[in-house]
Amino acid sequence: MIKKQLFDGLWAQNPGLIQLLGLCPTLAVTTNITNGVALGLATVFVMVLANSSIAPIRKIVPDGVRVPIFVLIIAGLVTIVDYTIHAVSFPLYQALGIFIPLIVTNCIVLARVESFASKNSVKESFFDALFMGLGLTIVLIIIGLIREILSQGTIFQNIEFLLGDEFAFLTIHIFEPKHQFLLASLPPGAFIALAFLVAGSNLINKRK
Amino acid sequence: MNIFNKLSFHGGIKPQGNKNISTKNPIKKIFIPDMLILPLRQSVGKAPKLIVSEGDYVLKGQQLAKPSSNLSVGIHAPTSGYIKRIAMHPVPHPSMLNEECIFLEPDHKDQWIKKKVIDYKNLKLEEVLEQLRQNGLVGMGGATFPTHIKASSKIETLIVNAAECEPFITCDDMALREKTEEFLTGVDIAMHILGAKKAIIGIEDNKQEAITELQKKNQNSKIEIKIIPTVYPSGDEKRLLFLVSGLKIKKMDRPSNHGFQIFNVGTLISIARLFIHGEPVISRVVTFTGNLKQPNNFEALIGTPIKYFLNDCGIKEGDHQIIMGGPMMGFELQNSEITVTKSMNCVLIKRNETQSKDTSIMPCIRCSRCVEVCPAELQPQELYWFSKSKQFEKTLDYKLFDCIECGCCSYVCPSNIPLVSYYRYAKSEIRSEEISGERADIARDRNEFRLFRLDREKTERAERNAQRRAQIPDAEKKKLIEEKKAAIDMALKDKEEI
Amino acid sequence: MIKTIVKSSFLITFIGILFGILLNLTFTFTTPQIEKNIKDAKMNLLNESVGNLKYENNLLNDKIILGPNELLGNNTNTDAYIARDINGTMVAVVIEATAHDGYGGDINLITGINKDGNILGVRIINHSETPGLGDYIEKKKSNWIDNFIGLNLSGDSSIWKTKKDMGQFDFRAGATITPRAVIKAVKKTLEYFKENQDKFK
Amino acid sequence: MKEYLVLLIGIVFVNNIVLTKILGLCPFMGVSKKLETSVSMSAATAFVLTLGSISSWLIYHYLLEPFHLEYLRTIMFIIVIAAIVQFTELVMEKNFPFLYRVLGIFLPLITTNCAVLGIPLLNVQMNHNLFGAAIFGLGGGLGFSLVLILFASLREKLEGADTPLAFQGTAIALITAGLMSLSFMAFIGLDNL
Amino acid sequence: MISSPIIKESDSVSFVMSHVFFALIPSLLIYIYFFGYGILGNLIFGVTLGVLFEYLCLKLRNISAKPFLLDGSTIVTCWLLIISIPSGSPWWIILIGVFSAIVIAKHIYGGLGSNIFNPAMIGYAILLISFPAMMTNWEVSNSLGLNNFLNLKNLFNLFHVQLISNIDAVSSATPLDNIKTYLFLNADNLNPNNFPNYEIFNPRSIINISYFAGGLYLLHKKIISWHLPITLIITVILFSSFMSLIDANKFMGPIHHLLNGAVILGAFFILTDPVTSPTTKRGKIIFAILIGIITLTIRNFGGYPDGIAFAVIFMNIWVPLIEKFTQPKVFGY
Amino acid sequence: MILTVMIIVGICFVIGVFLGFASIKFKTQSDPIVEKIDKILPQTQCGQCGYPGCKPYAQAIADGSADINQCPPGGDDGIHKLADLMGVDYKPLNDEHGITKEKAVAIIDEDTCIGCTLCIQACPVDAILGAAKQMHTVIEKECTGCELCLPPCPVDCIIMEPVGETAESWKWKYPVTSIKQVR
Ligand SMILES: Cc1cc2nc3c(=O)[nH]c(=O)nc-3n(C[C@H](O)[C@H](O)[C@H](O)COP(=O)(O)O)c2cc1C
Ligand SMILES: Cc1cc2nc3c(=O)[nH]c(=O)nc-3n(C[C@H](O)[C@H](O)[C@H](O)COP(=O)(O)O)c2cc1C
Ligand SMILES: Cc1cc2nc3c(=O)[nH]c(=O)nc-3n(C[C@H](O)[C@H](O)[C@H](O)COP(=O)(O)O)c2cc1C
Ligand SMILES: Cc1cc2nc3c(=O)[nH]c(=O)nc-3n(C[C@H](O)[C@H](O)[C@H](O)CO)c2cc1C
Ligand code: SF4
Ligand code: SF4
Ligand code: SF4
Ligand code: SF4
Ligand code: FES
Repeated sequence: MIKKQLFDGLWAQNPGLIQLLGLCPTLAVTTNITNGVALGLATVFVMVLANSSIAPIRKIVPDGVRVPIFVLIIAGLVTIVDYTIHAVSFPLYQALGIFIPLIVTNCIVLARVESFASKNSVKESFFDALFMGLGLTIVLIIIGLIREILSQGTIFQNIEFLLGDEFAFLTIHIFEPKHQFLLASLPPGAFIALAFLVAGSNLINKRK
Repeated sequence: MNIFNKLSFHGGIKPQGNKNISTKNPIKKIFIPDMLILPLRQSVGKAPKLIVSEGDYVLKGQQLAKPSSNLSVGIHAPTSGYIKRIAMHPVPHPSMLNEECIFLEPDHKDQWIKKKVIDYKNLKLEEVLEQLRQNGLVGMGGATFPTHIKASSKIETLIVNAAECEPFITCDDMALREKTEEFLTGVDIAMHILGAKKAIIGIEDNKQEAITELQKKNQNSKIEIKIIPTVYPSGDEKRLLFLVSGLKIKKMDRPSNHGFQIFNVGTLISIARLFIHGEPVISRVVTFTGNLKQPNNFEALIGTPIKYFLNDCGIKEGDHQIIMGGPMMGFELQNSEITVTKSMNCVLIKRNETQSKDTSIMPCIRCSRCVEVCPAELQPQELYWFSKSKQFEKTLDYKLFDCIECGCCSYVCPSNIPLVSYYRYAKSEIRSEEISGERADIARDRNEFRLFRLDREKTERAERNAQRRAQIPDAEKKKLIEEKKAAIDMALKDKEEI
Repeated sequence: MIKTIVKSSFLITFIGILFGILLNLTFTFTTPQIEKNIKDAKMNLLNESVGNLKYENNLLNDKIILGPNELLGNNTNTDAYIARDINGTMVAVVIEATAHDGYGGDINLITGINKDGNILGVRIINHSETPGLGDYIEKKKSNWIDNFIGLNLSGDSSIWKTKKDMGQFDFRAGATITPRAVIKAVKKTLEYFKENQDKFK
Repeated sequence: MKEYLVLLIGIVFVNNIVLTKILGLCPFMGVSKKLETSVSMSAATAFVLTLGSISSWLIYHYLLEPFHLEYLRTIMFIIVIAAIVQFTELVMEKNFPFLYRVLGIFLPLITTNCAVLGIPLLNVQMNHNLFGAAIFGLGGGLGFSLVLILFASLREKLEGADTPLAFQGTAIALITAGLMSLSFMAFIGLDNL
Repeated sequence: MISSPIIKESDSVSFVMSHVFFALIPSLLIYIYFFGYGILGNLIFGVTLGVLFEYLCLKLRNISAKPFLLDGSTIVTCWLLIISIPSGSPWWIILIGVFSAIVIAKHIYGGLGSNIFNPAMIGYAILLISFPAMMTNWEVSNSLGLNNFLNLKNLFNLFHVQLISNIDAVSSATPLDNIKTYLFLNADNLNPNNFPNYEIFNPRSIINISYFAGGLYLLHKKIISWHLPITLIITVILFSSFMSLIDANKFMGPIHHLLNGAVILGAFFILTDPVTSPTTKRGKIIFAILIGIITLTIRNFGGYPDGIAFAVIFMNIWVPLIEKFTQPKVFGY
Repeated sequence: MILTVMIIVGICFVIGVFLGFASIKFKTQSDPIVEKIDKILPQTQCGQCGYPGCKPYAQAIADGSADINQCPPGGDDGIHKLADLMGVDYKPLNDEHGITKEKAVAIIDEDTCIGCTLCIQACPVDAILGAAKQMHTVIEKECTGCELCLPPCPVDCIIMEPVGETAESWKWKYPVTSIKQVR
């Protein structure tokens, strides 16, 4: 079961590539890997907590108020994450902007809660959230990588925001672009990068 | 009506006419082959019902099959002889499928059944129409729609379709030149049946001889000869109606709703033959043209295999294809065993050239040339886009069924797309979808009815049981109930297993 | 029916209470740090804009509010911070201003001016210039912004232009709109300071 | 007045909520396969966006700010929006059954549209006044509707294209969205007239 | 089985496309006459790359390549792209531009006929967005150099000119940009001497006139219909006259707008791309009017020197809707 | 802290009551989507989908308990339409449920038929006529080709006859063009 969930989350039902949910952060914050990782992990955190706190009460929530209650729980969790990031890493908070509070409306969170946690056991919901979240995070990282290299010529730029100043050395400068390929860092570049990822996954799936 | 003189419809094309190659000689008269093969179904509507059987001897003009429904007409023996067989044989249809045909072996006596002149002026309308129906009159302009239905409407103006706009075809032209009187009588009779106050003959300006002949012989002031520009497809019913009256109607509308009815030249000549000579439809004029040594028009018996005519004209060397109809709307016939039918106006021989022209089929570049020529004022490129990708609902938004399949769009398309083939494909898919939808609806209703019936039977049975139970003593009742319980348990278990 | 209503509202209320408490705790725990972060960030910016000038007061608290003014380009109130020496006399001010004619929209900047009207430093607070093209006005990207240090209004006013327009400022080819906007805004801030010196006491 | 016009033009064209600000992408990708449904979806979203923007502004300025409860803004905004959505559904079903039939199934989806929360948060960030918030919400809704409808019309058309297999479906839609986003960059600079 | 009709007018896609580059050749010759052979190298390089990309895409998609390589549409696309970018652009700019045009904007959509955006203009827009400094300046250098405005070297225009052979050309300013920056700053920061004093008949306007002539040839050959070009030109004339009536000091008049920048080229060669423009007559008129208005809005108020490219790709988005709402009446309805 | 809780509880309470009320008042009615799905299904009523007829399968799809690719008679076209309607991706027919066959109708060999009425009971659309101990016949027009009557027949006298193509039912084929091949 867990194996299947892992496979689903990371590949077969990948939120970013297949389900196309949670697209806004996938495209908006991925101008570099650091942002992608940070928002991805924040989302995983919220998803895991939301899924595992909703699964136990799934049977007692009346149908009519299901969505409001779920949203309430998610929003509470998100606010906690929001303030924590704000306190711990201010620059990161600034870089991610309003996309942290927007985890509330990140479709993948509510989608997993609605379609999975409200029907399955706590343990399964926990892993579902974990793997789905990681699946999204991986997509965030890949897009971040592509866009960062193309537009800045670096990898792990601003990593110190996430890990602390000691880790600034992790930033790799692949090349010093004389002319940055700005498209990659702008919204159109994000869409096109994701499109190529989706096309790639289509190709792999079709081959099989 | 003169203000419409200059009027022309939107679009259309002017391909090379190639008409004169088959008008050099007069129409060749009937000759009788060794075997006539008559497809049972030769018109729109249900196939008529056979009334002869194998081995019967029939006379020329004798009915072989009688109308089986209102939308069905009779079939007659084109000459005297024996019914040899009733069997499947290829028919002139794009499907290249076989259909039931009557094989008639002529005895070469060509003996007429007793002909009866019909005094149409003193007959009731229903009787006249019944004559048309029994004697196999259908439209000769292409659609083979039973004439008695078209003739049943009361109209103001009869329009004669003498446009013959497709290149190569000259059967109507030649018939007009040679059978002018017969034709004009036909117009007269048709006007009488339809109650029309006048008739307009719409004829393209490239048929000077026929026009002269008509003008010379026409003494009836109610018949007007209207010369229309030579633009394909001026002969299409709706386009012609527009050319002569300025009236635009949609595909699904009928001219008769607006006080017009349109008849083809051939149809009118057949009408004249029926009422003057009492002859049913047993022959028609067919043009054999194209890559032949001596193209010609023939007065052909229905059921004659076309190879006889081709041999008579002489096929030139080299690979060729046989096309029934004109170069714009015709379709390929797979062999020359196929026989003349009431709808066959032309057989065109096309050489299989090894073309040097760039004819590779490219994607549509939306150049909208097709839009400019479409006489139905459609958007062929959109119809193509959606037919190609099988989005049939969208094709309906773009009025696919108003397409008359004239082929103008394909003719001009720089990408060489066989557009009409796509439209035909889409149309037949939609039609079959409709039919299977209807069938599904019937099946659903019947299924629902069955469920309802089963349910009703169950409750009825339960009621009966209850009544019966009321009459049996308690002890027995108990036993019965237990038995029932067991049965129910069983049933439930069964259900779970399912 | 009543049962569902009661159940729903009870559940929601319960979750509400739970998160109310949780959020309040989070807020209580994180707020000091957050405020410190914000203050630090602001302080850094302010300090950079007054260069290495020494002052003794708490710059953040010593602020005055300036109303909308055409020279500052602000539509709403903005802040100005006053740096004082040990005696409490003003040694420098940091004025916020907005340039509306940036390439990508408004550019918010702060200008540090000493009491004689010389520029101590300029910093961009936020902008939406094209990354990689117009963003060299950020200190993080280049030192261009340091060109302003030491300038004042007394000299030839034609220096307040890019070299392209025959002034004294460098510019990066293909992006002259941004520097023009910044230069203009800084110059106007100086003018504002000159006209309203009495406000900054 | 002019500033509101600029605000409106800004959020509809220059900083389009979907293509430039990148909010509300999931419904943008998900409900754009058919033109008809996209029209309904955009109408419903525009309605909720405007109402949500106004009411969350009110909540923020009259409830949260006076009591210094800004940290409750996310939770309050989303609850209010969820309630508006539910309320809209209710009213519509009761009084405009026709509209309900058209929009009904889309309303619940709106709760998870980032734009719906993003607009109120941006209102706070950009310090709009009430009228500004209303304009911003309306503009967000119009911007969303505009691109959703355009996108749906393009996707409908692409159904018939000979798109390579790997790109069929979402990939080509994403490319199209990217190129649309590129073309919306045409308006750069028009919001600082 | 053959399908009807069996007779055909002899015309083909490659025939249509070849007329387009016949129409472009005179302007190319004039370009070379004024500005030297630089453009020719770019053209050869770009077209070769384009054909190569086309071939690769067709091979990857398992389509027989020959008819598509011969159809000439790739050549037209690359040609239009190359004459839109500065002729001194380095090879990799051309590579990225051609890749964007042929692979992203054309073949990912399914190749000839399936694309919804004008490939050449997508290529141009991607380059402009990605490398604005290079695309808007002749001399690309990062040194914050001397007063090179006087040398008039950093001209920019949609048709950046090759300055190698003809020094005269240098003095022909690129008014679109200069006036724009001038107006942008309300003139108070700009040396008034720099305000372009330019002659109506400069090399660039002569090239534009040759585009006009080429366009007339296409009209005559019925490759394009009058709706798009004429409507665009009329819109530009009316709208710019209107604007300059409002404030002649702030807005250029119609002659300047027509003879500078890409309106003429756009009107006859870019808007008329059959694949990406509306097919209905009313649709064409609406399309062209809106492009005219957007172009002038971008020129007068927006962030780019010329707006045709962006206006075209922006309006490409609207084509299906425009077509939907401008369907002509079907016969009899 | 108290204030926070009070405000949250206040708002939540209001909303809770409000929505709870709404949830009862507007309980979901019968789902029209079932009808739409049923409209797409071919109504063969063969049960190959694993449900006792098309309507139950439609219900199951609407509930989300069945996949869209279980109806062999509907074929690929049917699945495409269902995918369209349900807003999910197309997937090929699940061959556990059988394969799409050419449309056929049942024909009872009237010489062998013993008149047992078993087939009549099996036929979901009452397409078989006959009474006990009498020879039965199939009304060709109404037979959906579901094959449900085959197994009950004790003497195996029912065969499925494919419905051939006639000039009337003939369809124009998709034009084959030589160079296009999408991949
Ligand atoms: C399905 C069908 C029904 C028709 N019904 C009538 C009718 O009721 N009355 C009538 O006068 N003609 C009727 N017609 C004949 C048409 O008006 C028209 O004359 C005929 O289709 C031949 O035209 P064409 O070859 O242009 O297609 C019908 C034709 C078709 C195909
Ligand atoms: C494209 C097209 C062209 C046609 N051209 C002619 C024609 O030239 N002459 C003709 O008699 N019928 C022509 N028809 C058939 C007419 O529309 C119509 O069927 C016929 O005139 C009705 O007369 P009928 O019932 O006597 O056959 C054409 C039909 C189409 C669709
Ligand atoms: C996509 C794009 C982005 C641009 N971004 C900026 C920018 O951020 N800052 C700027 O000053 N100019 C920018 N420009 C250039 C301006 O449009 C303007 O032409 C230029 O600043 C004039 O500079 P010049 O006088 O050196 O030619 C950009 C141009 C394009 C095409
Ligand atoms: C009159 C005409 C104008 C054209 N204009 C363009 C154009 O502006 N941009 C372009 O990429 N291709 C253009 N083409 C070529 C071709 O239509 C284009 O490559 C298709 O968009 C590719 O599918 C044009 C072709 C013709 C016939
Ligand atoms: S003529 Fe051919 S290529 Fe031109 S629009 Fe029509 S179908 Fe397309
Ligand atoms: S075949 Fe149909 S679409 Fe083509 S021109 Fe004729 S009527 Fe128009
Ligand atoms: S498999 Fe048979 S019963 Fe099931 S939906 Fe299809 S036709 Fe109906
Ligand atoms: S006759 Fe047989 S195959 Fe036909 S519907 Fe009835 S049970 Fe099905
Ligand atoms: S993540 Fe933004 S709408 Fe789904």
